[in-house]
Amino acid sequence: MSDKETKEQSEFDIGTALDSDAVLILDIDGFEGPLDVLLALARTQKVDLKQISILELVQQFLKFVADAKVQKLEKAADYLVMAAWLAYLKSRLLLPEENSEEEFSAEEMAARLTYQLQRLSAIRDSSARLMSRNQLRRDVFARGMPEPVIVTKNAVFELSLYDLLRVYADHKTRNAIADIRIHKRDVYTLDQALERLKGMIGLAVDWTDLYQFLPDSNMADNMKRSVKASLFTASLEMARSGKAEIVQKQAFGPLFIRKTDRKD
Amino acid sequence: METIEHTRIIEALLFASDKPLSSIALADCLPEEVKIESLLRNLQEHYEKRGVNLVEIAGKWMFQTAPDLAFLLRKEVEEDKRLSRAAVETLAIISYHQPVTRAEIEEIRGVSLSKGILDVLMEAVWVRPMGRRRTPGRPMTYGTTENFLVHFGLNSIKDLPGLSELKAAGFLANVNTSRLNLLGDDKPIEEQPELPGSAGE
Amino acid sequence: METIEHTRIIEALLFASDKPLSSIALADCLPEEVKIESLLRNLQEHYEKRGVNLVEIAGKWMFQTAPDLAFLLRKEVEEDKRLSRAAVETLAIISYHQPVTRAEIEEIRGVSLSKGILDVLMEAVWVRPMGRRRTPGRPMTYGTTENFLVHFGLNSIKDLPGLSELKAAGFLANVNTSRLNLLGDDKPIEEQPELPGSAGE
Repeated sequence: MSDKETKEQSEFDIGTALDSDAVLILDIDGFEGPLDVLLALARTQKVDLKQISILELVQQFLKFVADAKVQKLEKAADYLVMAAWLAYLKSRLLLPEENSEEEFSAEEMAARLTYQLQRLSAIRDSSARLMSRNQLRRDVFARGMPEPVIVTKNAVFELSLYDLLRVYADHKTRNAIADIRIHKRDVYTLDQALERLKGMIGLAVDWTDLYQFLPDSNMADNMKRSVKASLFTASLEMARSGKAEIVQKQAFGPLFIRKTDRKD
Repeated sequence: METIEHTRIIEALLFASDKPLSSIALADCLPEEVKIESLLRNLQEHYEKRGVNLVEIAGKWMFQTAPDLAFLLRKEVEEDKRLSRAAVETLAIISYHQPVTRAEIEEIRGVSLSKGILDVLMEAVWVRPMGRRRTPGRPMTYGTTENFLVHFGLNSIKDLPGLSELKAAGFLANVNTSRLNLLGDDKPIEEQPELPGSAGE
Repeated sequence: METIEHTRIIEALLFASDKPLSSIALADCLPEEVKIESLLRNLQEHYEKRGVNLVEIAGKWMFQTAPDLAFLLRKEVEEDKRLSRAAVETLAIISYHQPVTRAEIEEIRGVSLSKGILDVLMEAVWVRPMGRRRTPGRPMTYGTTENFLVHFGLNSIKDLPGLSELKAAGFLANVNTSRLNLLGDDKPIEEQPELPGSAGE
C-alpha cells in the first residue's frame, strides 16, 4: 500500500506545483479518477470549496488532460468524458443563458459539481477521522489470554435399542424384497422354434405333422409344453408371412404344415 | 455483600472474554433480580483510571487497555495490513451512508469500485450485505457489521465521528446515481436486510 | 503519582499479553528505576478479592479468573440430538457386521455413505475404527464401542438378537430368514486394531 501513500503525497506536490504556476507534470496514475483530480485542483484554489471558481477549475482540468500523455488518457476514458462534459459546462457558463429547454441551467450543473466535490472532500475527512480512532489490536487491546467459556456439549443421542433393531429389521426387509429373484424359466422361445421350423420344413417333402418337428424327446414335461406352444406359434407366423401352409382337418387333430415353394 | 459477589462474577466474565458481552449474556450467569446495568456502571467507574478500562461497545461491554497507553502497546504488525486509500474511503462511505449500493459508492467517489475492495472489507468482517433495494435491478446494499463497531470502539453507528456535520451539510442525502443530475430523487425503500442482527441503527 | 502510572502500564501489558510475562519483560517497558516486583505485589493485592486475580506462575505473571469463579467459565450444555435414519441404519449394520469396511456398509445399504454419518456415530462414541483389513487398499474397518453396549444395555455384541429372533419378535414380518444368511458369513482376517481399547467382544 506504500504506493497509495506516494499518491497521497503527489496530491500535495501537484498542489504546490499549481500554486506556483509552474509547468504541470501530472501523472494520472496518481489519481483515482477525474473527480479525484478535480478535487485536488479545487483545493489549489485555496478557498472554501463552496467558493471555488468552476470556470477556473474547468480550465485547470482541461489543461491537465491536455498535458497528460495521450496514451495514458486513452486507457482512462472517464477522464475524456469528464473533459468533454466540463468543456460543455464551460461553454454554457460563458455564453449567455438562452431560454433553453435544457434540463438544467449551467449554474445548476456547476452547483452540482461543487456539491460532489464537497461531498467527496467531506467523506475523505470523515474517513481520516474514522481511521484515526483507537483501533482494536492497534491502539487498544482486548484480553490477550481470553479464558473462553468452555461449552461442554454433552451430546445426548436419543436412540433406543428398539429403534436400532427396528431400523435394522426394516433394512433387512427392504433388502429381502430387493433380493427376490425370479428364476429364469426353461422355455423354448419363439425364435428357437422359428429357426428350427425354417430349417426343417425344407427337408419335409409334403404335408408333415407339426409334432414331427419336435426336438429330441427326452425333455421335461413343462419343456415339452413350451416347445409345442412355440412351434405352433412359429407355424402360424410362417403361414402369416406366406412361407408355409398349415392344415388341420378336425378339431384337436394333428396340424400339417408344408413349405410354400410354388411361384404364384 | 451480595453486590460484591455479583460484581466479581461480572468482572470475571468480562475479563475472561476477548469479545464484548451483552448485559443479557451476563444476566444468564446471575440471579434474576440483579441490576446488571448499575453494577456495570460501578465497575466501569472502578476501572476508569486503571490501565484497563471497561468500555461500552456496540451496545455490549468489554475490557480494553486504556487508550492513552496505546503508545506502549501499539503493534507494528497491523501497519502491514493497512487498507488502501480506496478501501478506507469505501469503508467510510459505507459506514456513513448505509445501506448503500455499489453504484452509490461509485457515484460518491467518482470512480468505479475495483473488485477487490468490497472483498477486503468483507474479509475483515467490517462490511456486510444488507439486503436488496426495491429499485429496478434490485441492487444489493451494504452496511457495517458489529465487528466494525468493536474495531473502531463505537457504541453504535450514531457515534461515527462527524456524522452530524455530514448530515447537516446535506452530504448524507440520497446519492443520485444518474450522473451529474441535479434532480433530488425520492428516498428509496429498503427491503428488510437479508441478514439478521443489525449493527446499531 | 508516577507509581500509579507505572502500575497502569503493568496492568495493561499483562492484560493484553497472550502469554505470562516475566518481571524482566515488563521492565523493558518501564523506566529503569521502577521497582517492578513491589508494584506487582501491590497489584496482586489490589486484585486479590476481585473476580480476576494476578497470579505468579513459574516466575511469570498473568491475570486469571478467580478460582472460585471458574465454574462460570464452564458451561455444560446438554443437547438432545437425533440420528438420521441413515445413521441408525449404518449403526445397525456396523453392529451386526463388525468389523466392517465403509465399502461393505455401502454395499449392504445399497447407497453410498455420506461423510457425516460415521462422524456422528463416532461423536456419539458408538462406533470406532477397528484396524485395517488385510486386503488390497487396506481399508479401515469399523465396529462398536463399549459405550454402545452400555447405552443399549447389552453385555456383549452377541446379545444382539439374531435374525431368527428378530423374526420371532415380529421385526421381520414376511421375510424368509433362511435366505438372509448374513450373520453366518465367514469373517475376513483382521489385523490387530490400531487403536487401543476394545469394544466388548
